[in-house]
Amino acid sequence: MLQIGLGGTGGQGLIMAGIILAEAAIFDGKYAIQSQSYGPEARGGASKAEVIIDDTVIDYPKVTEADILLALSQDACDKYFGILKDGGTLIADEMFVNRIPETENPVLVIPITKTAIEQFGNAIFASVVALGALMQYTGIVSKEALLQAVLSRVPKGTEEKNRAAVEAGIALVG
Amino acid sequence: MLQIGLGGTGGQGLIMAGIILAEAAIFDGKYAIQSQSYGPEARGGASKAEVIIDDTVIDYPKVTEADILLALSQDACDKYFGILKDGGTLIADEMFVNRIPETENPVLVIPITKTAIEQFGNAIFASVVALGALMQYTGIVSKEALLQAVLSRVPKGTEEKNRAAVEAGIALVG
Amino acid sequence: MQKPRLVQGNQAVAEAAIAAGCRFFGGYPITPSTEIAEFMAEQLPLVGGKFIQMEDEIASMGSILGASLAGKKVLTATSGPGFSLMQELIGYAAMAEIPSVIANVQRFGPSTGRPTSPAQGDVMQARWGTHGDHGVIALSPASVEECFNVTLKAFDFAEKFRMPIILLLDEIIGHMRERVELPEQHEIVSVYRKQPIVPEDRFMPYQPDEDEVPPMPPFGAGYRYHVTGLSHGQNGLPSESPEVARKLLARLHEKISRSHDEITLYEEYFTEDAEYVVVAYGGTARSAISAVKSARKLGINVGLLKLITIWPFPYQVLERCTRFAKKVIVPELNYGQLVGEVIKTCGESKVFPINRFDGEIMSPERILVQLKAVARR
Amino acid sequence: MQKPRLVQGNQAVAEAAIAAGCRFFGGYPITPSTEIAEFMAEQLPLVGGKFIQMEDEIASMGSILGASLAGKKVLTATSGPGFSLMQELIGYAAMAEIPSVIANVQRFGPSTGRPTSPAQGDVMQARWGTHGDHGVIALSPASVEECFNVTLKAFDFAEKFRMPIILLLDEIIGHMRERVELPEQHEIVSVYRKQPIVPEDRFMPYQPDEDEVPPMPPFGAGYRYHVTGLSHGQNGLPSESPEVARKLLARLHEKISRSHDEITLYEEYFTEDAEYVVVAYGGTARSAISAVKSARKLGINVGLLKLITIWPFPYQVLERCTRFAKKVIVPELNYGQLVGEVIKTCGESKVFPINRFDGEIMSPERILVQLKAVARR
Amino acid sequence: MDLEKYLRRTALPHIWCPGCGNGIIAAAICRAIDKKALDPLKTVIVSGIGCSSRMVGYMNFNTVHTAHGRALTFATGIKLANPELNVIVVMGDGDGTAIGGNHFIHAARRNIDLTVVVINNNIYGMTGGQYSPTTPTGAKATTAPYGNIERDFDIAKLAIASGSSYVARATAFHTVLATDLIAKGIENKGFSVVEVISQCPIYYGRKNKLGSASKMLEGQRDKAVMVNAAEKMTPEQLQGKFLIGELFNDPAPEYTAEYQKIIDLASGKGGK
Amino acid sequence: MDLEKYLRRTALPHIWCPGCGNGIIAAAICRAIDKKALDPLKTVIVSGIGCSSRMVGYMNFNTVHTAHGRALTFATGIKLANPELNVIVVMGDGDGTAIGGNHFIHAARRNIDLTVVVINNNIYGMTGGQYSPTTPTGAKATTAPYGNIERDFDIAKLAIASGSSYVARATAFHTVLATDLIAKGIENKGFSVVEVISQCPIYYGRKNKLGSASKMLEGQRDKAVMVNAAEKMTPEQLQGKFLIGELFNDPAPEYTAEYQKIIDLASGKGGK
Amino acid sequence: MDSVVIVNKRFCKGCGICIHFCPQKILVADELGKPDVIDQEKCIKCKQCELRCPDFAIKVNA
Amino acid sequence: MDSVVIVNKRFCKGCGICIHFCPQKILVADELGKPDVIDQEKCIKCKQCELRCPDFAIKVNA
Ligand SMILES: Cc1ncc(C[n+]2csc(CCOP(=O)(O)OP(=O)(O)O)c2C)c(N)n1
Ligand SMILES: Cc1ncc(C[n+]2csc(CCOP(=O)(O)OP(=O)(O)O)c2C)c(N)n1
Ligand code: SF4
Ligand code: SF4
Ligand code: SF4
Ligand code: SF4
Ligand code: SF4
Ligand code: SF4
Ligand SMILES: [Mg+2]
Ligand SMILES: [Mg+2]
Repeated sequence: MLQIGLGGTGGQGLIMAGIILAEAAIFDGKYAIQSQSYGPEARGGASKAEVIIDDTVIDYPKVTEADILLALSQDACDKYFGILKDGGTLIADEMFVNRIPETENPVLVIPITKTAIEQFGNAIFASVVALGALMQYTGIVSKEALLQAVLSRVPKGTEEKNRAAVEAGIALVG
Repeated sequence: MLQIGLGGTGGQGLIMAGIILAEAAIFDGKYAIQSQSYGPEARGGASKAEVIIDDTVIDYPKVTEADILLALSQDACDKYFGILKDGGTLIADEMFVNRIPETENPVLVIPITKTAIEQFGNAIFASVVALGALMQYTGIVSKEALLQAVLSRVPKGTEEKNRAAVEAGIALVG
Repeated sequence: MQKPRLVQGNQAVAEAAIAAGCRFFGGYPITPSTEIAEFMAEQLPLVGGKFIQMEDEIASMGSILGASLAGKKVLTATSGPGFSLMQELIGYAAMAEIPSVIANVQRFGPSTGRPTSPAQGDVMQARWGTHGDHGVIALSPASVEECFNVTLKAFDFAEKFRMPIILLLDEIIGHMRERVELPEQHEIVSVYRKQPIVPEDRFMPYQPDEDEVPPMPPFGAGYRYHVTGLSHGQNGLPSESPEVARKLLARLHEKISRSHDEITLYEEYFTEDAEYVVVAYGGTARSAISAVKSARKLGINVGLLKLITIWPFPYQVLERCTRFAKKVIVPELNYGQLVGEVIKTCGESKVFPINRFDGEIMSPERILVQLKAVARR
Repeated sequence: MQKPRLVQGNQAVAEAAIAAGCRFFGGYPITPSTEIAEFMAEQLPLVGGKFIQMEDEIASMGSILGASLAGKKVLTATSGPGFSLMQELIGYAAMAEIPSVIANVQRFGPSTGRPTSPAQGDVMQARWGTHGDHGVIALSPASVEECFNVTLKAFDFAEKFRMPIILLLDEIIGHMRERVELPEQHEIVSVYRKQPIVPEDRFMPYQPDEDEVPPMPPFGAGYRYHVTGLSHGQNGLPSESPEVARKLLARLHEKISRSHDEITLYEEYFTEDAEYVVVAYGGTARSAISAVKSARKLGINVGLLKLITIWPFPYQVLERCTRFAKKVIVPELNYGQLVGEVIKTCGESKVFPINRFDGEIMSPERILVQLKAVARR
Repeated sequence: MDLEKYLRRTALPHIWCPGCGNGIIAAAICRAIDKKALDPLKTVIVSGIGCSSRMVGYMNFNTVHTAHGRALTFATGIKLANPELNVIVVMGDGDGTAIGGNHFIHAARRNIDLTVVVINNNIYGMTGGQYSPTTPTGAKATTAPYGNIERDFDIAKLAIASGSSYVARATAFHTVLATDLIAKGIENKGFSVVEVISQCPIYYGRKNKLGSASKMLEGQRDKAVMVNAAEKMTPEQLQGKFLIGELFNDPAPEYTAEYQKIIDLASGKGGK
Repeated sequence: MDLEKYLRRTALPHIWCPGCGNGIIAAAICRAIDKKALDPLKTVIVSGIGCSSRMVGYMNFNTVHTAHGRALTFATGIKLANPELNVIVVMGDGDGTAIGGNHFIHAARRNIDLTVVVINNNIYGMTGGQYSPTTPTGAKATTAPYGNIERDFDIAKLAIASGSSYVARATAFHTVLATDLIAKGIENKGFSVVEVISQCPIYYGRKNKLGSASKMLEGQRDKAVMVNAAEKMTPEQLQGKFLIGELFNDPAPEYTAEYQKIIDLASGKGGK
Repeated sequence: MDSVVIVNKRFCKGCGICIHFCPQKILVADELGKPDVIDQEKCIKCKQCELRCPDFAIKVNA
Repeated sequence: MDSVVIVNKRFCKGCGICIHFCPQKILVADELGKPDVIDQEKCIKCKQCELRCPDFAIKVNA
């Protein structure tokens, strides 16, 4: 079982990233659950998505001890860091996360948003870049499944950029 | 304990008659309960009032076996006759009740409405005439108490007519 | 004491409300509760109070909650359909802790049912009618005099515990008139909500005292604060904190449970030696006492526990009264509601429900027959 | 079977509704149920169905009841505050026997509470929320796949028993997405309300067949009849008769109780030899199964009774599953609701409630700790 | 016209008090239906709760006596579910404009094809004479023992402002006009409101000393002015009067027809 | 003016999305209160549920965040219970005209002295972008994926038809005007409605491709026409525009004042 | 001869409306206030009685 | 010198409204879109920024 937390601010597309990741796992024949926490009612604001992937049926739907925490904002990093299990990895965005909590866990600080902006002209691609990185780092989903999942969920006309964003994410870790 | 049923159609003033009777009993230092059945919601239609008078606290508030049934309409007479206990008295209005149910109980057919119309110019006085008759027949309340109760409930300016109506009722039985 | 008078149950509720200091009524007519509104419409202006007929029952609830925030003791009255509509705002009153009294004169349901016929069908709804958890106080009088006295209590509880109190009448009790001896105004001592003792800058509107109830100044008296139906901290502001939510919800229950004895109103008849105990409330208690007296005459060792406080359910009192009872009989004008609570205490095997659900009053005979049956007479 | 997909609980409800033949949705947005409405708004026109956003939840209920009378299978979806507002018309649907499905995706209450946080606080309200007595069916799924299958059942029950069916989700189940394998449309067999076999002049709209359920032709199909929330005879017309009222009310209960087994949906895990039994439902069942598996690993002889049908409460199944149990543990996301029914069957002394009421999900650990405590491990 | 074929004989005589306007208006509705030759099997009449709303129990159509104030919500569901049905709605002033006021303005806004007859007797009859949103200022009612201080709605004005495409007014006295206007309302494909001023001699009449039902009908006769006649009258002459006749008629896109376009669009295009 | 003294600092920053009109309007209300020099201790602000209704939590007065749609019912109770309090009501288009529509028309009918600010962003913001009764026909929303087929309310028209004595309209762009009109609404002893057109860039804006908050404010600027300017414009020129400014001002007897007369009458005469 | 004006006294509640508004004054109240037709021939078949009867109790054969 | 235009960046959410509508164009976005005042002197104290700021985050000292 792999438990993943994805934290950031509303509008960064992390909920959608969680959905894509879970869907990719299913394409791989695995079991997956995605959930999220909301702010007041359904409005924007700080957001966290959770994904659990396993080879068998998953009982409890929430992340208890995350193997991975992806943090795309300082707020989210601070707020959700505690969810990481001992030895779990923090993957943090170089641009938005300036203070890394003191920890003995592995930490990966990578230029996710920067890559999105520089290579694809829009921070909106950060979440897909992050997915590429996550995939590469964990191997929890196959590249084919991830690409399939990404392409089935992104707006028409942006397929190529998103495909490239996955590759760019892979390259960040690779 | 005396249980009394008063049945007629809406507008005959029987609910008010029940209230007056119960109030008179209280003026006499007795215990009394008045209740009624309604048609659909609070609109007019067929109506029945019930009064129980006793020297002590009354537990069950509804008439189970009436000592007296006053019937001012054929409908009410037919519908409520069964409530009379063995030996209970039916007091029926001569004008509106044409068919008396077969019974061994005492039956008193008296011209209540007719008296009201002829002596007081309006059928509206029938209920007070009936109260006079009831008082006289049962002795359950004192004349003073009944008059006091009547006069405290009737519209200003009609006191004299109502006082006379009580007397006329007494005379119908007397 | 006043002289003995013939008073209607609904009227007694209204008279008691005014005697308790209620100065605001917002309502919407509905049989068999309308007399309460009509009486308030006539009487409130005489004491400088306000009556308003709102556009529906939801608005009625809203208006009394607003008036309560402005410092008035408040009442509304309704029956089943209106009571259903009020549920959302009854929950609001519980959450925001706004003193208020809601009289529900029960009629036969569900839905429009039989509007002029009695029932005790809203007993469970009084406990569970709104969404989410909160403590409830519901009182059910069994006589016109009790209508008066229990209404006084309802206002005291509302003010003391800062919450909506449900007065559960039924059409029998609401509409019947009987002889009562009511107290004079000067004999009545009523509670008004606690006032803060700190100045505004240190005032925390939802900081409870030891009794778990926060003081409540009326709007306009120098304390500005925020009132919300969202989960909120002691400062009254919305909070997303689970801890804050938990504490708030616990307090909404505990402020009641810690005063359980004070809130539990009931009467016992012949329970000391009772082999059989009848548990009854409201209009049905009148039939029950009549039946119990008859049964005693037949030599059946039966007692009556007449509940006035329906919620919180008086488990302890019931437990004590029925500890040695062989059978417990629970007559109700419904398909079986409060009997469920009796079962929780006494166990299913001991409990005999008697349910009448046709819109007519329970006859004493029906209870007597059951008593004879269980006592094998 | 369709290929495995990632589907949200709310979406599964909507997909199942359409698969069951639902062709009318009337609703009003409210977190955390809104996705159901949004999905229906998009999908219904594709199958010739109708979606309407009404002005409030009362209107939403009214609209689906109207549409059901016109022959459609109907759905609405809401959460606590809206569910409270719907209560009057839920009672109407019960009284007039109008097939309808009401999804309540529970959030933390009372009142506005914490709109985006889960709870199981409306369980008792689902049973007792409206005034007066009537039978209730409420179903609570514990997974996205169950959302689909239980919604199919809800429509079948609505049509078969001619009544409103409550789908009790919670925010956990409604909002989470998980892998599901759903049936294809052609694999789904759905029930539609019985049609009369007599001609119009002999048609009695509320004359039940042997199953206590009357046939129900849609308006416009050649049978004119009257529908009312007043107590009514078999001819559908209002009646003041106590006898008619009694029969009607009894039938509204009996049509359900006589099919109790068919309606009772549940799952058992390791209950055969269980010394300890956990009774759970909805989102909490997910935590419970996880805890039970952990406890089994520790050698604790524990089983799980997962209820899907909440109402009518499955007393018999519970009785069977707990007959030999030493302790019964009932975790709920509320202050203690369904545990009351468990107590009725198992007795207070045996039952251990675990209540979380802060708007957060029950953790498996909390249940495990309790299991260890009762099993003295 | 044979009124009987539109009535449920077994349900009669009705529960209304002697002289109540409800029966007069029930007959006018039946005559309008007859005039438009609606198929009774395809005609639905929906009401709320109130004396006036009991009407539908006596009328031999597909009838629904809903909850207080909710007639329009049911009617909206019925019409949208099956636009082929003719749907007529009957409601009292309390039912339709007090508790049901929101549904009234929203159904009007949608311009859904319903014909609504609002029976305005200026009082809550069923519950025994409390003031309603149309009780005139100053009038008495059991909950306005000192005279009503609320201002009364102009139902027609409200209907127009909220989007109705057809609005008219008649009285229980003007039965032929009532029939005609209701028939025209049925004809209009959209939300049609026909307010019919009625009498409650038992509560409103008594409380306000208006005399017998006949006297109250005379009052309607004397106060009502036909719209075209009113055009030639001065404000002084119109003082204390009210208008009857067709007050507004401005066809607009109808809701169920618009919805059909969505279906055509969606299924044609296969999604967004 | 020092805005801060009217705000609850500890409650800030607020929950609204970047560019949302709610904050702009909150400030305008505070400025109007300041302008009228209302005593904050004697001033009550009541709201319903919605993004806009969260406003009252940030404002340092006696504030009530009621249930969805019910602000006016609480406000009516507050004002009638203590007419000395200044009562202002804030509600969204959904809160005020969907679920709360009935209370709106009835409070208006009573002409009770409340000043109501309706924040109209043409959408249900709080629940994520469903259409509201003021969403224009044809616009998109999550529950109108094929375009909205409902017709939108003209809130001002509805307010006038139901009895409001003061009705005005401004926008989030026209903040000074908004402040002035709200202040005038406070001045009016009766039911005053000020509709303020606002922007929800996150849901309504995105769904309908209206661009940034600034772009949406420009839209308000470009579409709004002051009433007096409009008088000189042709219908063609007014096509697609809406009016701002004071739309209606016709003082009428106020509810709580009328009630006081009843009290005087009743206690003077000692009963009916 | 067939009756022109037929009164159903079971339905009639004696409200007096038909009597009051009959332009020919050919309807008179019995002791319960219900109409008796005193002069069928004079009926002009205006149907005011039928149209305004609240009880579906009077019918004019045209 | 006292600042004329004061921005509270903790409250500011970087919506860009003040920047967009400043007639003097003296507000420019920082990397998070929040306004920096580049030329206080040019400020005409029209307060358009303050009046339209949705976040109570900008204040113009008059
Ligand atoms: C929810 C609810 N509230 C109140 C009532 C009580 N009630 C029944 S009818 C009615 C008003 C009737 O007035 P109107 O609609 O004008 O009809 P009328 O009787 O005058 O024809 C009321 C308040 C009810 N049945 N349901
Ligand atoms: C009874 C009830 N129904 C539904 C909701 C969900 N809800 C919360 S706010 C809202 C609509 C908000 O729209 P609007 O009033 O326009 O305010 P905005 O968020 O756009 O400012 C809805 C439907 C609720 N809280 N309560
Ligand atoms: S109470 Fe009034 S409205 Fe009702 S039936 Fe009688 S007269 Fe008609
Ligand atoms: S969702 Fe819309 S209305 Fe709500 S805060 Fe965000 S921008 Fe404002
Ligand atoms: S038809 Fe005309 S003339 Fe003939 S009885 Fe009737 S009202 Fe009189
Ligand atoms: S109008 Fe009808 S009910 Fe009235 S008296 Fe004539 S026949 Fe009878
Ligand atoms: S006051 Fe005017 S000129 Fe100065 S910064 Fe603000 S908008 Fe620009
Ligand atoms: S308007 Fe306010 S919130 Fe927006 S960028 Fe400027 S200072 Fe920041
Ligand atoms: Mg009326
Ligand atoms: Mg809005």
